[in-house]
Amino acid sequence: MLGEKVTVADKTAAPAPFEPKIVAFCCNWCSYAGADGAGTARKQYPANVKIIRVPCSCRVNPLFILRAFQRGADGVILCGCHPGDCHYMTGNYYTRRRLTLLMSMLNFMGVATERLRVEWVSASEGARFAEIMTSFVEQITALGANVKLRDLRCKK
Amino acid sequence: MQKIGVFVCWCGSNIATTVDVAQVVAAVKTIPNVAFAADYKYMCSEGGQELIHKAVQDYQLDRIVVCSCSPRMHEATFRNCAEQVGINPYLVEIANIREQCSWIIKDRAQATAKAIQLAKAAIAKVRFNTPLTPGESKVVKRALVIGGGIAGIQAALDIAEAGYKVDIVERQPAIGGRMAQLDKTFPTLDCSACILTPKMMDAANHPNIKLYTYSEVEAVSGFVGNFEVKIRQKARSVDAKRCTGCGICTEKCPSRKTSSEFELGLKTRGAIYIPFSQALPKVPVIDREHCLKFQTGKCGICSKVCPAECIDYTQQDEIITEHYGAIVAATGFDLLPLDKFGEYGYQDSPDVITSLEFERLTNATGPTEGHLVCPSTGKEPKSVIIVSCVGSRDTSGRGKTYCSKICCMYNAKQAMYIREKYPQIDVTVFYIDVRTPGKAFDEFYRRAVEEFNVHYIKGQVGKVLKDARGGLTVFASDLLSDKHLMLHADMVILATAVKPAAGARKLATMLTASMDNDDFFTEAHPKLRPVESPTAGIFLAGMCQGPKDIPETVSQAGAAAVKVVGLLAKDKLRTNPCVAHCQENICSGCLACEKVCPYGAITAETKTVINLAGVKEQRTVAVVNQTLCQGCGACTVACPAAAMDLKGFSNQEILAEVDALC
Amino acid sequence: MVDKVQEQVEALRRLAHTPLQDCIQCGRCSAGCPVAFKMDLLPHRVVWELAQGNLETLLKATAPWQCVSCFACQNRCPRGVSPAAVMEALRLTAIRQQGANKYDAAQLEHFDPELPQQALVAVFRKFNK
Amino acid sequence: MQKIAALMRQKAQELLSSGQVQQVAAWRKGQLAYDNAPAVFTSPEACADLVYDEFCPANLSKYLLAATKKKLKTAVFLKPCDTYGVNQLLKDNRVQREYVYAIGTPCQGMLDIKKIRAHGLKGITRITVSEGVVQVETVYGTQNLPQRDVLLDKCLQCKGNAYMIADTEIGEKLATPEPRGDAFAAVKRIEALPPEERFKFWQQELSKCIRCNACRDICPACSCEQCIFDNPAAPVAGKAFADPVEENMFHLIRAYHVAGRCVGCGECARVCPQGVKLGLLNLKFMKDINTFYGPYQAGSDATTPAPQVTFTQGDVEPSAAGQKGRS
Repeated sequence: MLGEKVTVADKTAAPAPFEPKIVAFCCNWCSYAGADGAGTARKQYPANVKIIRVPCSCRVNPLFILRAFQRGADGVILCGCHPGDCHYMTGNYYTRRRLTLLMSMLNFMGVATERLRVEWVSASEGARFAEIMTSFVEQITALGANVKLRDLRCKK
Repeated sequence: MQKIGVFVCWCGSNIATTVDVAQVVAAVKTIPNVAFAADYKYMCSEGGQELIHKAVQDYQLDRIVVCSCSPRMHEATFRNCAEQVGINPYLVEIANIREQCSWIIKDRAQATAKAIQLAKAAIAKVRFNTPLTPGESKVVKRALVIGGGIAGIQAALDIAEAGYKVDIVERQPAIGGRMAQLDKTFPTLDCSACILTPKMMDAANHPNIKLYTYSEVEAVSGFVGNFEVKIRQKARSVDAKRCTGCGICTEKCPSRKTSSEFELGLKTRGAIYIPFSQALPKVPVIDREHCLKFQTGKCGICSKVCPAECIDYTQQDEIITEHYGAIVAATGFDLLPLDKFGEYGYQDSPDVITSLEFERLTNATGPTEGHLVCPSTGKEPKSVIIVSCVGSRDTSGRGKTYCSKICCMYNAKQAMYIREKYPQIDVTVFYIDVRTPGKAFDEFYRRAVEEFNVHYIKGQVGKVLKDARGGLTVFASDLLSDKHLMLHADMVILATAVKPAAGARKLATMLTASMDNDDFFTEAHPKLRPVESPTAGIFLAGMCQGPKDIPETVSQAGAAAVKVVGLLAKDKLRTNPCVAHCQENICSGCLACEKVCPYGAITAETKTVINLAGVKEQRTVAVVNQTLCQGCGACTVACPAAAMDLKGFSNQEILAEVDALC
Repeated sequence: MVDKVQEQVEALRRLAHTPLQDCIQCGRCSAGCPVAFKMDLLPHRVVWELAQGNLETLLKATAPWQCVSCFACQNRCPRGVSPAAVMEALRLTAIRQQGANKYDAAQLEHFDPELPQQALVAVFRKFNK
Repeated sequence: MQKIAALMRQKAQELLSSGQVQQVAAWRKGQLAYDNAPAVFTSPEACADLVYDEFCPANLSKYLLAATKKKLKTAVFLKPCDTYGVNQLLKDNRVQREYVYAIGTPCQGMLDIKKIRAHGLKGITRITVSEGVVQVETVYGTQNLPQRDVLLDKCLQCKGNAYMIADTEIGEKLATPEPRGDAFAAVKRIEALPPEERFKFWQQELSKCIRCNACRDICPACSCEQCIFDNPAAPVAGKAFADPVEENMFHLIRAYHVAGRCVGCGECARVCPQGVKLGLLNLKFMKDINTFYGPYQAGSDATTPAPQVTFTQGDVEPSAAGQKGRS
């Protein structure tokens, strides 16, 4: 992996600037299409964001998010259709409840909830998708590396 | 051992300029199980697909990863390609290195690194992919058109002509929509009713078309090929079968104070009424809110005078449940309410009117029988000012950000027919730009200026005030001569922004069709699939998809009809095999999954299962109906034991991606 | 010289802090302006000239001094531009430039020693920017 | 209490000898005065060992799981708080109603032997309660303690003496302990801490965990056929007892999985040999559910759907939950 090379080479040089790992779960119908829209409109956003396509935001098990953090993700963002616009009618309403409870619990356990974000992005909001991703990457960069939820054994 | 083939597309220069495809190929080659990797200029081209075929044969590949554009673009292409060489189409994964990589990153090193990671994630996922086989579902050979304006009528006629049954649901008591309200149409100035009425007749009389007027869609369930729709047919209080449309009831009705919806409040109507003279079906309806019989119990005159004895005060709303293979949304438009635009004096003066109201004022069947008079005085105006872009192209939040598209043309049209019928009336149009692209459109606008001496002033109106003489004082700007103007007018016409019809959002939710922020239905692809909603089986016609004029609406309706016919012509549809399934030995039967399923696809069944101890036992487990399931995955998360999983997006597949990206 | 002009234009734009490029030159600002009939440069032109960087035209204009800051232009603007803000920027610039270094400390002795200290401070504040 | 115990024995014997039930879940006398254990009685004769006093805290509802599997009609003695668990198991389809004979059993609060011992008492031979006073007889003499001081923690959050499900009741209902103020007071105390301290608190708490799974086994909401943590194919981390992160994950996920199912019986914390304050995680979810989605008590009936399988269009956004007390 490219990242590995950098760490080896940098042992003597100045530490490389922190490049956060961001996983974005995007529902196929709105947000993934919105991400495609951002691309089609050539809206730039940081390369740190890697998108995982899911049929609906309600497919995203909170366990996936925890796993991503455990594996070393610095930020996780979940994007779905706006409430009321779900392709599957009700999926994102469940997502909203599931993630509200998860966020609250992470907060309760003293884990930075800013590392997890939920955004509703429609297929027509390509520009907004790029803006959200840019601001999320900025936010995570400012927060620094995720240490609280990270399992050090997973470090590659 | 799995043999994965990875194909990296240049997409001409779209990917190759920012992503070093050779480096991507080199990087993925080092990954275990990757038996072949190559790059190619256009993977979606015949040459690209041949490359896949050849590699599969030469290297006995059993799984394929294509690093290319969005799977929303070419996933189907590559799945078909794989199928042709005997690989199950669901053993193909796409890494989106165009929309989500080369197009959003300028730095070549960064883009290449991201492309490699996306490729790795796709490879990680494809390892866990399992061969899937689509099922089949039947197609109900009947279409539903929602909205009975010109878009809906045209779509229904075209579908019916192709030999399929089609129902139109219209919430007003008659079909015709906005076009029925117009006086003339551009760019030919022919009478709107003259060209619409025959189409309305055709629709009403077509053996394949059924009209549900005064009806609304109440609920939609099911999916492409077999939607179940509940239609509420509101009580007309008139037996439509026996009514002859003589209209005696409407004449004798003593309640006359209700403002007519069709006449946009410029005229009143009775409590029992036929919305307009050419209405189809020509059956009156009782507006129960304003009917004396319903409100006070006394009256009943309409019932007494009806020669066909068809007035029925006891009629109830009726819910009709019908199945459809395809649905066309053709819900049309409304005008933007002007309450936020106080400066134009629309609320203060009856002589400030919208363009649509003007259409009624000049229409021979309208409230003034076509005589153009000021509503306040009943006298013919001496000067008329038309203001364009009222509420359109507005990013300040008061109006709509888009151009309403039709106004420039109808401004010219309206100016022309004032000048044609009343050459003594002075007409001035204030504009920001005059936008008249289209066949014979610009010529039409120029005719207004050159032949009809309509004054076009580049500038806008800033304030309209009632003046002492009963007229209107209009403050405006003339940008070309850099002047501030104070003009007198007797009538001001506001070319008001269009917006999707009220209730469109509610309908979209029922249809699970997506909408943009302005509540226009979104199309599956803005260029290549402009009449389809991203939701399979839902098609779009007319203003509900975006501002458009009549010719465009009619073309779009025709196009939507062809798409519907293409769908209905099939006997069976392939269903999406990416559906939920339950691992019964783990399922505890708590049925949390059943409660979150929006399709009723999960049911409880008492079954004999072999439990984890290897013992047969009878217990309740969740069972997924593979045809009803649409694959959202809500159930998979509701299940605490992870007994419920989603094919094509399984826990293992998604986690493999997570692990590859982290 | 050109740079100097450019600098001043930029300073004006910063002061105005309104999205000049969003203007579609519809003229609603000028149409609705209650004092437009007195202005030598109508509000839409003021926005246009600043967007173009025509400093001279702007500084010559008396329109900013007619403007009554009623913000009708800003309220009516369909694009969220504020001609009133440009007017204010022009006024501020004029005020700041007019007495540029007109008085410096060395001239203090010419002042009436009886002058209240507060007035002195006010004069410096206004004319010594 | 002895009177109640006698009635219970009588009832159990009746039910068994008439063949109305095939087994009875209750408590059996232990070796000491305070270590009664849950027990299943299958014959009228065996019921002689059936006891009931202030040391019968165990919630027996989960015994019904096996009863349903074996298709054995089971009578179960349920203290008021235990009845919630039965309803939850019925709701989750884990227990079939036809195999349950629920007997409402009065309770005036269970005692915590650790709290009694903390008063320096040794050689305890007998403990009785009357009128809010606990009389502890030891080989060295007798000492009286105020009952409230030695109640189990879970009894300080008593939900009252009403049975949520009961086919019959034993004797008269007793006055249950007055719940101690705000049920969520402990949650609120932690919420009020700065994020770093919250994190430290939970790290300390959860690192005590030895993964004995007692919390999981006792929990009437944890009734899966196979726990996700025992399933090698399941998508969770936290299976191993190896790293603090794993512990965090385990307890976070467990709490998440029982959220909306947890009846708040407090058994997890009671049985934890390491004294991890597990109830707090569950209480936090309960508090959130109440605040965000309206009051909800799992197990108060066997039908109301859990908040996670319902929604309203105006639900709060996840960002609202993360905002207060940002960390």
